[in-house]
Amino acid sequence: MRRHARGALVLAAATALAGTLAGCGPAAHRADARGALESVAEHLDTASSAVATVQLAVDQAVAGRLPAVSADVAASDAAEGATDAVHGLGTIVVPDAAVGGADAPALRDQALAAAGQAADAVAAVRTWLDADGPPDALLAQLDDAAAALDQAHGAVADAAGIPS
Amino acid sequence: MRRRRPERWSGPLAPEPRPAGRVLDARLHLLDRQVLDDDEVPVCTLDDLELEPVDDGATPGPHAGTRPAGAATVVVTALLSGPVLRTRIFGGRPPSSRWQSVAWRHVRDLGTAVRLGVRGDDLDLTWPERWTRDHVVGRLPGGRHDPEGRS
Amino acid sequence: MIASDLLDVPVLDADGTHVGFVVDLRLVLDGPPDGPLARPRLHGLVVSPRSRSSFLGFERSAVRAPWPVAHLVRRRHRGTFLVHWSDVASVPTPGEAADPRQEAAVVLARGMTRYDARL
Amino acid sequence: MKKLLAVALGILTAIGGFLDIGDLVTNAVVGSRFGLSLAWVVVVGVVGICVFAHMSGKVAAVSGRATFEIIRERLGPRAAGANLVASLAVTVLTLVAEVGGIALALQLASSVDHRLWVPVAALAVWLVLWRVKFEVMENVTGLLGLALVGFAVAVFLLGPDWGALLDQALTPQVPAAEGQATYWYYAIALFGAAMTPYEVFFFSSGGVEERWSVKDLATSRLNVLVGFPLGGLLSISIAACAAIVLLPGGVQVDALSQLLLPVAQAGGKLLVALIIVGIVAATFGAALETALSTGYTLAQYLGWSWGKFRRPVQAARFHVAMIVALVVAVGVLMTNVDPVAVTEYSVVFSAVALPLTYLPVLVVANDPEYMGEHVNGRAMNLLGTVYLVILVVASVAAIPLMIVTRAGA
Repeated sequence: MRRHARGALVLAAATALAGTLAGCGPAAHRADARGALESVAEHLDTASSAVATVQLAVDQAVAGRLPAVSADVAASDAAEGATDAVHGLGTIVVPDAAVGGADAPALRDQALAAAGQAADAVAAVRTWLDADGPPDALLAQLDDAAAALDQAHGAVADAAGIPS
Repeated sequence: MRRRRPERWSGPLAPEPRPAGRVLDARLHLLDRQVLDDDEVPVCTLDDLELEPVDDGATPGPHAGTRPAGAATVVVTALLSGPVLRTRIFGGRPPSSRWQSVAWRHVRDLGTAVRLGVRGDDLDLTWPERWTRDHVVGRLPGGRHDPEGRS
Repeated sequence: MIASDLLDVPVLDADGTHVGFVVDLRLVLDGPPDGPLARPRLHGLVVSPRSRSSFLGFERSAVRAPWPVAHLVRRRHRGTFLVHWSDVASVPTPGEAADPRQEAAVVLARGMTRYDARL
Repeated sequence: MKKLLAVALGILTAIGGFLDIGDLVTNAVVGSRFGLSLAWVVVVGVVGICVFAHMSGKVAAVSGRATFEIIRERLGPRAAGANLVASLAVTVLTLVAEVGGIALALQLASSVDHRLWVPVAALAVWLVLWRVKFEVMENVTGLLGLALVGFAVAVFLLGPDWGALLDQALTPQVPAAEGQATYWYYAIALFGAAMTPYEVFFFSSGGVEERWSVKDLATSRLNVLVGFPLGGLLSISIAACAAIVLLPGGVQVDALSQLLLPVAQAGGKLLVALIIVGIVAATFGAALETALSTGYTLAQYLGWSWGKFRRPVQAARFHVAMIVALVVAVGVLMTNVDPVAVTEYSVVFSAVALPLTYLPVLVVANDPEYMGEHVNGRAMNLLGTVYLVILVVASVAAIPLMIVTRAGA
């Protein structure tokens, strides 16, 4: 009885540890090129989400519906997300191989460029919130970044065979 | 150590004649119940019971001689708490010098909780509560403030 | 002696056959008066043939609900009986490991009676 | 007004359980990824928590015994000890997240970095635990937490395609972009969040704090029937807001600030302000609930004197336990951990501890020694037993699903 209890305890601890590792561990270490591209697509999704968030925030701040302080917090959270995506993409090692007829390292570089553009655009939102000028240039910059992300995501998804 | 599966008994069980006093099962009705003092303040959880043989002059049972204590009647003399909890969980047995007990004569009522007829502060086993009160909580500002507004 | 010296301990009959485990101690409040209540006298041991766990107590009460839980516990404790203290021949001596390979056990007297354990 | 205050305990319990920081974000995540296709889980969870909170409240009112005393008494020291360790881990993790959540919510209104708000938030929580009367505490936080009704208002103001929303909710389908395992992982997370054990610890102990007796059974039932369905309704409203605004926009929710976007679109600055007040009150209430639950579970397992109705010196170890929990919370938050991520794990772990909490409640609610004539009826037992089976399934499936889906990634 006591022995069973101890066994169960050890098992529970091991499961919890494995769960934590699986949950928090680096998801980026995937050996093959296809797996690496899947990770690239995930980071691109994160960056797109950050851009979409600030687009909504800017629209509503312009319309006078969202207080400036709250918009600033949303923008800074989004900036954190976009920067994380850039860092994540930077650490992915893509094997020098062709996947789905496309050059995998080149796809990674395209993704990195798009994410970098997105991070810049999101960061620009905070400056704009402080300066409070007309939003047209900013919105155009965000649209461009979103388009670049879409394009990169499309290319990666085609190559890796993920539904986009 | 693995033990052989106990043999199944298929014979009938004798009906138990109802004893004269109130009947309680230790684990079912006493162990792990909350112990409250005279003012309904929790004192401890009932972690174990102290059992002692008594020589009350009753005729010893037919097998009394082989029993280690040598007496036929065993009674509960005290409620135990404290270190006996650790050993109930992890096994082993603390030396009797470390048992923290409340004598049975302080028990006033048995129900969904065990009620004592004395104040918890007068019992030895509440020393950790008193220590925490005197050295930590009582020294923080407002520690003696009554949240319900009774003076 | 403390209650946990007896609880969960294997029970052997006079021939050394394993008959179960002590799952509870039956107490009766008819001892000498001691404070507001009489002293509880150790009346007997509740022995379950299969399991050391008995926390829910369904096998000894008339409660039949919730049905699946009550049913499972009763099944697991089928054959639970009460043995009077006077039918107990020996109990393990606390602190004295007789033989480390042999688990301490309660030994019942020859000709002991199995009583119905219901409360 | 009197009637409203009488249900304050239920409202605070439900807001602390359903709308704490983790649930706010989890519901928005679910809405932005799965639309309303998981709304049924919230309904299942609400019924379950109503069943067991009602039973534990009834036991507390009739016998005066709070839930963890019963767990210890029925399961014995070993199994109850295992439950204590698991429940404490979940409760303290949640407390960490709530203190962080108060700070995040204050950041939304002030744009002062949330790390600076953490010690302030913890100190405020402690002062309330230390000084404020239980009834005042529950009435104020419960009433202010009602500001979250703003989410339901926002759904109406957004003027969604009701037919499509109902269709998502009534004929649930796993969205094409998500896997089956991820869907069920979030189902268990939502179910675990709805039925977190600290809700019944808090609710039953709160009944003892308010000195409920047999004549308060109606109050207890009213608390359950008003509080938890309200909590569930607001959870679904949050998911709906996210499904209407964030899902089409391609926004994946990972921060509290994103919750404000649908609200701003629906009701402008006024509604945003109302929601921020509600979030501060809800996370504050949840922090109080989890801090108190830490003290309640430890004290009830070990037989210490407890309760906010006593002077702190008369429940010394109980108060020290809560102080230690708050200090731990501040310490953990100072390591810069993301409070939102913390609760996402804690709700899944809480799913694992569920059966050991609810089995003793169900058993004691049937014990005439405790309940007299107020033992459970047939329907209640049927529901309780069905839920016990669901709880066991969820608790077995929780950790494997978490590993397979990499925590819902």
